[in-house]
Amino acid sequence: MTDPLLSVDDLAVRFETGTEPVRAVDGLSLSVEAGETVGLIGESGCGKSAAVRAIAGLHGDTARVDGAVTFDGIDLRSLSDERLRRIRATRLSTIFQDPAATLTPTRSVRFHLEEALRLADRPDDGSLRAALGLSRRDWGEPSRTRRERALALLEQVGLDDPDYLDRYPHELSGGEAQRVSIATALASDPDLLLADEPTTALDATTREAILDLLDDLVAERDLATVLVSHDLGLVGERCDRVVVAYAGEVMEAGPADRVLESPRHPYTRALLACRLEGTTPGDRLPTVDGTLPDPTAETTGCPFAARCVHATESCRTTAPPTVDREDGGRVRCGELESIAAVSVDGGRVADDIGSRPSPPGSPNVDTLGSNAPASAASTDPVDDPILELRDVSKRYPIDDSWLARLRGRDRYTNAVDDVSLAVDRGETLGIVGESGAGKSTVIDLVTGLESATTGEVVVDGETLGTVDDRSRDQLAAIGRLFQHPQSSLDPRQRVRTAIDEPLLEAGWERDRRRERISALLSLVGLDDRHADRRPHQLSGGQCQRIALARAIALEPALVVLDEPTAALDVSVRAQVCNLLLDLQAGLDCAFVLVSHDLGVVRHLADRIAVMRDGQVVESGAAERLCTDPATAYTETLLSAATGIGETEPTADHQRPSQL
Amino acid sequence: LGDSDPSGDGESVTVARPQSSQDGEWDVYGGVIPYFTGVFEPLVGTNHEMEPEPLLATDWMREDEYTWRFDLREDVTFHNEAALTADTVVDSFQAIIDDRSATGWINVEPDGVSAIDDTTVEFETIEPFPSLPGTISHNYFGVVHPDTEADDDVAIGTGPFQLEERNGDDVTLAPYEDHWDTVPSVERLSFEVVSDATTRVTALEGDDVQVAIDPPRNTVSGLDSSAETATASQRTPRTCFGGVNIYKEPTDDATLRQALAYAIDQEQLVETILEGVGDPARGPISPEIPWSSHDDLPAFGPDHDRARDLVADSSYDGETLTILIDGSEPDDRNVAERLQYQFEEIGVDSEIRSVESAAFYETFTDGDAHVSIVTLGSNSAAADYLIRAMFHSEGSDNEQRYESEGTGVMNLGAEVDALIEEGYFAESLEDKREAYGEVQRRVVEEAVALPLYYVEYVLAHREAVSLPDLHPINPMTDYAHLEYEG
Amino acid sequence: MSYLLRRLASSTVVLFGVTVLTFGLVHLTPGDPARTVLAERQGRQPSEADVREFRAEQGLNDPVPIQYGNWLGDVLRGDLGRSYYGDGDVLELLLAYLPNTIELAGASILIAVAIAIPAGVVSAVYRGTWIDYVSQGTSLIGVSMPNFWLGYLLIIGGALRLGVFPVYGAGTLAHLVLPAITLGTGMAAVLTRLVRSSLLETLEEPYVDAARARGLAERGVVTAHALRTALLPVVTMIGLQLGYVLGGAVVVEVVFQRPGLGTLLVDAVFARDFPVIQGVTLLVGATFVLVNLLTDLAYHRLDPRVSLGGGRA
Amino acid sequence: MSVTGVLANRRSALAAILEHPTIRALRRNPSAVAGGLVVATITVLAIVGPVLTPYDPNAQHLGNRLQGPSLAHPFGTDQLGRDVATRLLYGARITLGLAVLVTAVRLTIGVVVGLIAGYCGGWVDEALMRLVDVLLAFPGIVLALVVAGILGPSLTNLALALAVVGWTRYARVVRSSVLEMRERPFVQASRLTGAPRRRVLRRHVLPNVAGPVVVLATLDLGGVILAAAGLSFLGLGAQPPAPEWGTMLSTGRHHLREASWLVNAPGLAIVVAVLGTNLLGDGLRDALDPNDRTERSGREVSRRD
Ligand SMILES: Nc1ncnc2c1ncn2[C@@H]1O[C@H](COP(=O)(O)OP(=O)(O)OP(=O)(O)O)[C@@H](O)[C@H]1O
Ligand SMILES: Nc1ncnc2c1ncn2[C@@H]1O[C@H](COP(=O)(O)OP(=O)(O)OP(=O)(O)O)[C@@H](O)[C@H]1O
Ligand SMILES: [Mg+2]
Ligand SMILES: [Mg+2]
Ligand code: NI
Repeated sequence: MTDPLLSVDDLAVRFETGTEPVRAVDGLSLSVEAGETVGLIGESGCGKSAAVRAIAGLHGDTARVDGAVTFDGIDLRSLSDERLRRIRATRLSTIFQDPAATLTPTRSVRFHLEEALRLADRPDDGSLRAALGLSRRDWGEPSRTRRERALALLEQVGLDDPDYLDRYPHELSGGEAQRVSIATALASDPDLLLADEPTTALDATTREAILDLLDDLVAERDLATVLVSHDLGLVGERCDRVVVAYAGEVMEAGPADRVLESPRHPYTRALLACRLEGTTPGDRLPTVDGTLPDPTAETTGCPFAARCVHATESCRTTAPPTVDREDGGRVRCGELESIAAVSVDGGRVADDIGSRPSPPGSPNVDTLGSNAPASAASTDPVDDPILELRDVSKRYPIDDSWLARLRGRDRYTNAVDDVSLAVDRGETLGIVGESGAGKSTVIDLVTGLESATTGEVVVDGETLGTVDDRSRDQLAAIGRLFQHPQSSLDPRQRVRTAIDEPLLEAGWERDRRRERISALLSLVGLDDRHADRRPHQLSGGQCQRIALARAIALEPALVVLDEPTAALDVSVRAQVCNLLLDLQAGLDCAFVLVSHDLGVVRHLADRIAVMRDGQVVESGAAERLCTDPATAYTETLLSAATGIGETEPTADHQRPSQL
Repeated sequence: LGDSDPSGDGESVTVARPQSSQDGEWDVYGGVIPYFTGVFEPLVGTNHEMEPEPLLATDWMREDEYTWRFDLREDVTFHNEAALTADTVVDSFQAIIDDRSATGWINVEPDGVSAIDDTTVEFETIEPFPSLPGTISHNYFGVVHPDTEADDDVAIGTGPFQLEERNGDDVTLAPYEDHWDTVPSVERLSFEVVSDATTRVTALEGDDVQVAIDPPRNTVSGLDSSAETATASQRTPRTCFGGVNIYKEPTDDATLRQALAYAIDQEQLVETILEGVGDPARGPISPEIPWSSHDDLPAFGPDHDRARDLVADSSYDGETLTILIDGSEPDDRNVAERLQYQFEEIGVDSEIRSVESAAFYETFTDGDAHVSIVTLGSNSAAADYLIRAMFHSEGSDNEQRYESEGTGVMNLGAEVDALIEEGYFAESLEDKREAYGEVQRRVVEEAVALPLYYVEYVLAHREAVSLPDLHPINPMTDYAHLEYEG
Repeated sequence: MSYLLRRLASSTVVLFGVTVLTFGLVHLTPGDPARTVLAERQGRQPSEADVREFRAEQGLNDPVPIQYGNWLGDVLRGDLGRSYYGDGDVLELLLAYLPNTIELAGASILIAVAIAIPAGVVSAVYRGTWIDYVSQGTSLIGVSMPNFWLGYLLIIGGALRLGVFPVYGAGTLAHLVLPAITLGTGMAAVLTRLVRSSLLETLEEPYVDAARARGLAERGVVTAHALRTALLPVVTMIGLQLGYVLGGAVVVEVVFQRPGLGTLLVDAVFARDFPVIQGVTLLVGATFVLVNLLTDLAYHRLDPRVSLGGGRA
Repeated sequence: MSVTGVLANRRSALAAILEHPTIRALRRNPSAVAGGLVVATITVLAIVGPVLTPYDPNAQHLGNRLQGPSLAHPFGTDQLGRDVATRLLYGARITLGLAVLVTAVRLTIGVVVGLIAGYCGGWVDEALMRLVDVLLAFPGIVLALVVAGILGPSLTNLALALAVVGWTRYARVVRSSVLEMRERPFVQASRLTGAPRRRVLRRHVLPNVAGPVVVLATLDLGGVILAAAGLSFLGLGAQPPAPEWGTMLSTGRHHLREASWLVNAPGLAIVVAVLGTNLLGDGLRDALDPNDRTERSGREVSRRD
């Protein structure tokens, strides 16, 4: 075997924070051959970005980096800043996660590209004037040719219009911005590309396009790539080899198809199991219990031991051995023998890992299957709806300042445009649609946080106004779960107080409230210990559970859920899905579920409504809609979603602030 | 600024002067302050004994009780070469009377100034007014040529200096070569307003200015001992005293007032706080004024035992007295703090209330305070109006409360009013002295005014500048006779 | 364009408010201005007749809204009235004093910017080193230093001890040195802190890392990428600092006996010369509104995000 | 409850306060610690001042005037022979008292206006914010100078002028926080429980805007001290013989040449006091800043599930 292009050995990154150091990367090793794409996967926070930055030598003073990084025989770690910089300028490029944020807002696209080109051409030219871009003449190349080269770069990433050169980052869409930053990364014609979640912030369609583009480029230029992601599907599709990291350590590595098809390490198996693809709607999902270990704590033994169903005493106390797989992969686990070499079915391990016992007080898991047939039967107009939207529209002013009105230039946007929907009792209606389609607005109308411009919102037969007009009972009839788990809880309030609030407002006695809080906590799988914590002391999943407990505190007949799993990890997402299923069965309430994540919607919903530009373009039984979409729009939505489970929603679109 | 010497001939002198509260209101005089600038001259001058002497008028006589006649000097020309005539004098007075509503002041009938012939001007007064000549010796009555125009910086007088340039309150003057009497020896004389006293001295030391009016008292000895600088001083007709409101409880009790008088140590005040600049006062009228009876007045203290006894005898019952000061006067502030301290020593509480200069006089005459630190004096040979203003019921200090509430502030009543009137109409200095002397004695005995000090006026100057004798009325100091070997 | 219009409209509203406030302030006065002014002017208690005449003359008898209307009408015609003392035209007075204040303000801002940008940049780039601590410490002291004391320290040192600079007045460059240092360093302290924190913030931005990843040298990263964005809030701040300068000028002008709007205002306040007070406050308020409008527009030109995006800031 | 029980309770309450995340962050912040110490020292000095000095702040010893700094008089004596150090000590009461009072009034007005504007919105908001804009169109000290000047010099008027002029920043901060807070899911969630607006405001919005407001107030304290000293310097402050620092500096300037300590001692006192509040304010801001690095990583650590 020849020397790999990049080899990383026993890499460790520590962040010096106020108190104890955070060990973000802890002994990570990997290697990349020329022309090879290596995927680096793992849950959020397991040190992927930290490792990439350490490889590129981008960590500042707050981080301490140890270990060896060898690039084409050069020991990057011992290079002077200046030499390292030159390597970055010419041979090693990095693409970061958030496309818009990686372009300097005050500089044009052209500046970025030409800067990258100049640095690649003349890496030694560090003159201040050149750095400032002041003296184009000194660049040794007429600006005309450089412009042409910049254009060519843009063309390569699929931006043909020369107009793009003079744009500023904020004038680009997320996909365009990411293309531009890829173009800058390619300017130096690098040997190695470090791509740190290059597509997470993009919507499904754009993501596919960008990844295809990368694939082409890699093939064309024989680029070696490290592709960081926590998206298993994506990695399986695009990578030659995969490295699975956990808590800053490599758990398993090997050829992509082998690792994903016959994972050996319990962590890899657990991760793969959480995927939604291939599950039957309404089934309980396997989950990985527990959380990432505290990166500030010293660990002995296997870091995954605490969450591993196979863990033995020795796992917890001694560092696990690294076992070479016959196919060239490696696994870091001491209990491989005891883990049954189970059959693998389409990448899904029918295994005993990670199933969480049902929360106390929640109904038996077995009864849950009943959801699916009910939905299949239900046709569009429902007979006894708990919720009905009748020709509802919502108009938001874009510019209705008195000045604009004076000039007759007041403008409005139709966030929701003549929407009619009905939700049956005990049923789950999923609403999907791309960002800005009006999904959240529908929810706001239902809960009364916004008032409909026209149309009626009918709940349980009564036409409702806004929150301020609703009676106590009407308010109690609807529970709402907000999008971001952390932000839906007052950061200053303890969990107990948060759950207490609706009960208090409903006029409950003190003792009764206390009992109810305990009951609710156990219903969502937490206990009284959590009641005295504040939101920042809880994990995202726990916060979401608290929020859920609060939403169902008064046993509403209807619960509306706005992106209940958006900001969550795969395994947490599975937990929340399970919880929702359990609750619905136990409480017999109807759900309106809004999500970008078609996987989740398909898994939970009986019926689905597809929204676009404020209108419902299609609605129907979940199964039918997924298998046989009636509109092209739904089809694109679906095709973008297939195979890729873990899409984070695009960055929250900005709502124009009210003056 | 800084280059005090625009023409470079080394004969320019710059005088740094404090801002006077009346600056900026000299439109009749072409915007030039008539005090000390020597651009304008009145008909009558004032000699160092504070008596009227001929200036633009060579002689004057009283035709009858109501009529005065002045003979004009004949060889006088204005800065624009026009001759001084009775008509221009009449116009000038008319303009000044219109502008400054000075009618009440000089007691002339509205159209009471007229030309008898080319060189004689007649004044018709409203009431018999023996002190008209002294009164119009005030700088206010400098004769102004009708072409004078503030907007165009044209200021035409007859004085030894003529206006060269004006910039706000700052003026630059040049000698008037055709002056009837004196042609100043300096090439150029500038007056600049520098309100901060310390800064004036710093500027003097740096030779940015050659004369500094009113240096801080504490710098005087240092300036004197320096080889480069010197000071000159002169007592003025001004007196600083505590004006007591005798119509307000508890200072309506003469015993308490006397106690206050006994508490004050004028000697110490002058020696310490005033750094020896000034003289301990015994009465409200400076000895510079011819009819002052300083020497015949009783001296009180300091005698704190006596003062305490008096407080015990008085109706004083622990009230807090208010001492009113003009906040812009640092000396007054120190003096007030000293008074407060000494009052406290004899068991009388007090608080200091400082108001901005604009509101001071009104607050004082409103009778709001028990004791007001006031400095009053005369800027003309006729100081009659001074005693009248302070102690006559209809005097300007008392009239407001006298009219509105029948009381007043420092007016002792009909007897004193009559004495003041008697002095006012007296034809001879002897009679005047007698009547006014009695007023001063009563005022001091009844402790209506708590005398503090007679104001001394200090000029600091470069050693190279030789000043003429200072005039008791400091705005009349004659810079025309100043010499400079720069 | 629409932003410009909107901004102009709101500035006009504020300007209108400024006139109301300026006018209204004077009616706060507890005493009777007529009496006070006449007493001061005549050196004695004014007669009732004089007071009546003065009131009629100054329009003080009309109902307040009418007075305001008249006043505003005059102001719009460029007539700011006449000083109660000496009948000086207020506008002329302002124009006479304004240049000295502008000079002072300009020089101070120059000094401030010349100190603050390098100091703030160095401080941010060398964050956590002794350079940073010294620079931060100095600017903190600068922020805490009352400028009237700093002025006197400079007078004692620069004028009394060294005798280099004139201590008072205005006119030449030498006169400007000490006051401008006094005012400029105070402002520099504020700006340094702002530049530092703004740059620190931008240095954390992903695009700065991206520039590093492209192989750009550190000083290029700072100057071409971070600083440019970091200085944007500084531009606005410099506009807002004009308020600091004008406020500070009041005190500094008094300390250095510099004829300017500050001394004019202080004198007018003590003399209760209402037309002058109104004139100065109106001028200062209007200038401030205008300068803020201009800096805002400048900001909108400088920051492509805002100028092109048309978003609200 | 027994005495020891109460004490133990107290102690644990104190411990709880000391362990509160904000306080912990403060304790780790050197500038906050330094600022806190300075402010605490000045406050203590102001309170126990009379015990520390053998002199009466107003006792005059004319024989002893304008003495330079010495052991007996560490900051010398003034033009009336009073001990400057003693006067500074007593002056701390006035200065700090005034600063605290003015800041409190500003804060109250600002918070109330900000809450009303932010929560009512519409024309109420529009009107209030235009008023704020108008007030902001003047440099604070200019407006305060005019107001105090017109009302006449006195400590009360000075306080009034400073308070009337300076509340606008609070109003702005509070208003924008409220606007931001209003859109926050947890506030909306509270509204959905049927809680009336006033209760939502009090329960969720107010506590959450308290942080920035407290920081602003601490920093403002220094600003008020400076502004008050500046106006006193101009002659609009305390009445003699009150030993207010700005006034002391102002009267001291007449003796700049031969007794510069009369200017420098109060000058230094002002710097120290303002420095203290600024340090404390900076520290508080860092401690409460959600974007702080250590905080951020700490939170991310705990969020992982
Ligand atoms: N600058 C920093 N200071 C302190 N801790 C940090 C810093 N950056 C990252 N960390 C911590 O290091 C750990 C690893 O972070 P890293 O960003 O590498 O995770 P990741 O695998 O890229 O996660 P994600 O998928 O969410 O991007 C986390 O616990 C994170 O909180
Ligand atoms: N308060 C508001 N003022 C003005 N426009 C608004 C407001 N709220 C939403 N909009 C606009 O209405 C449209 C629909 O927004 P909505 O939040 O309902 O979309 P969404 O489908 O929930 O999107 P996402 O998936 O990104 O959350 C968008 O164009 C949005 O910009
Ligand atoms: Mg990452
Ligand atoms: Mg949404
Ligand atoms: Ni803007």
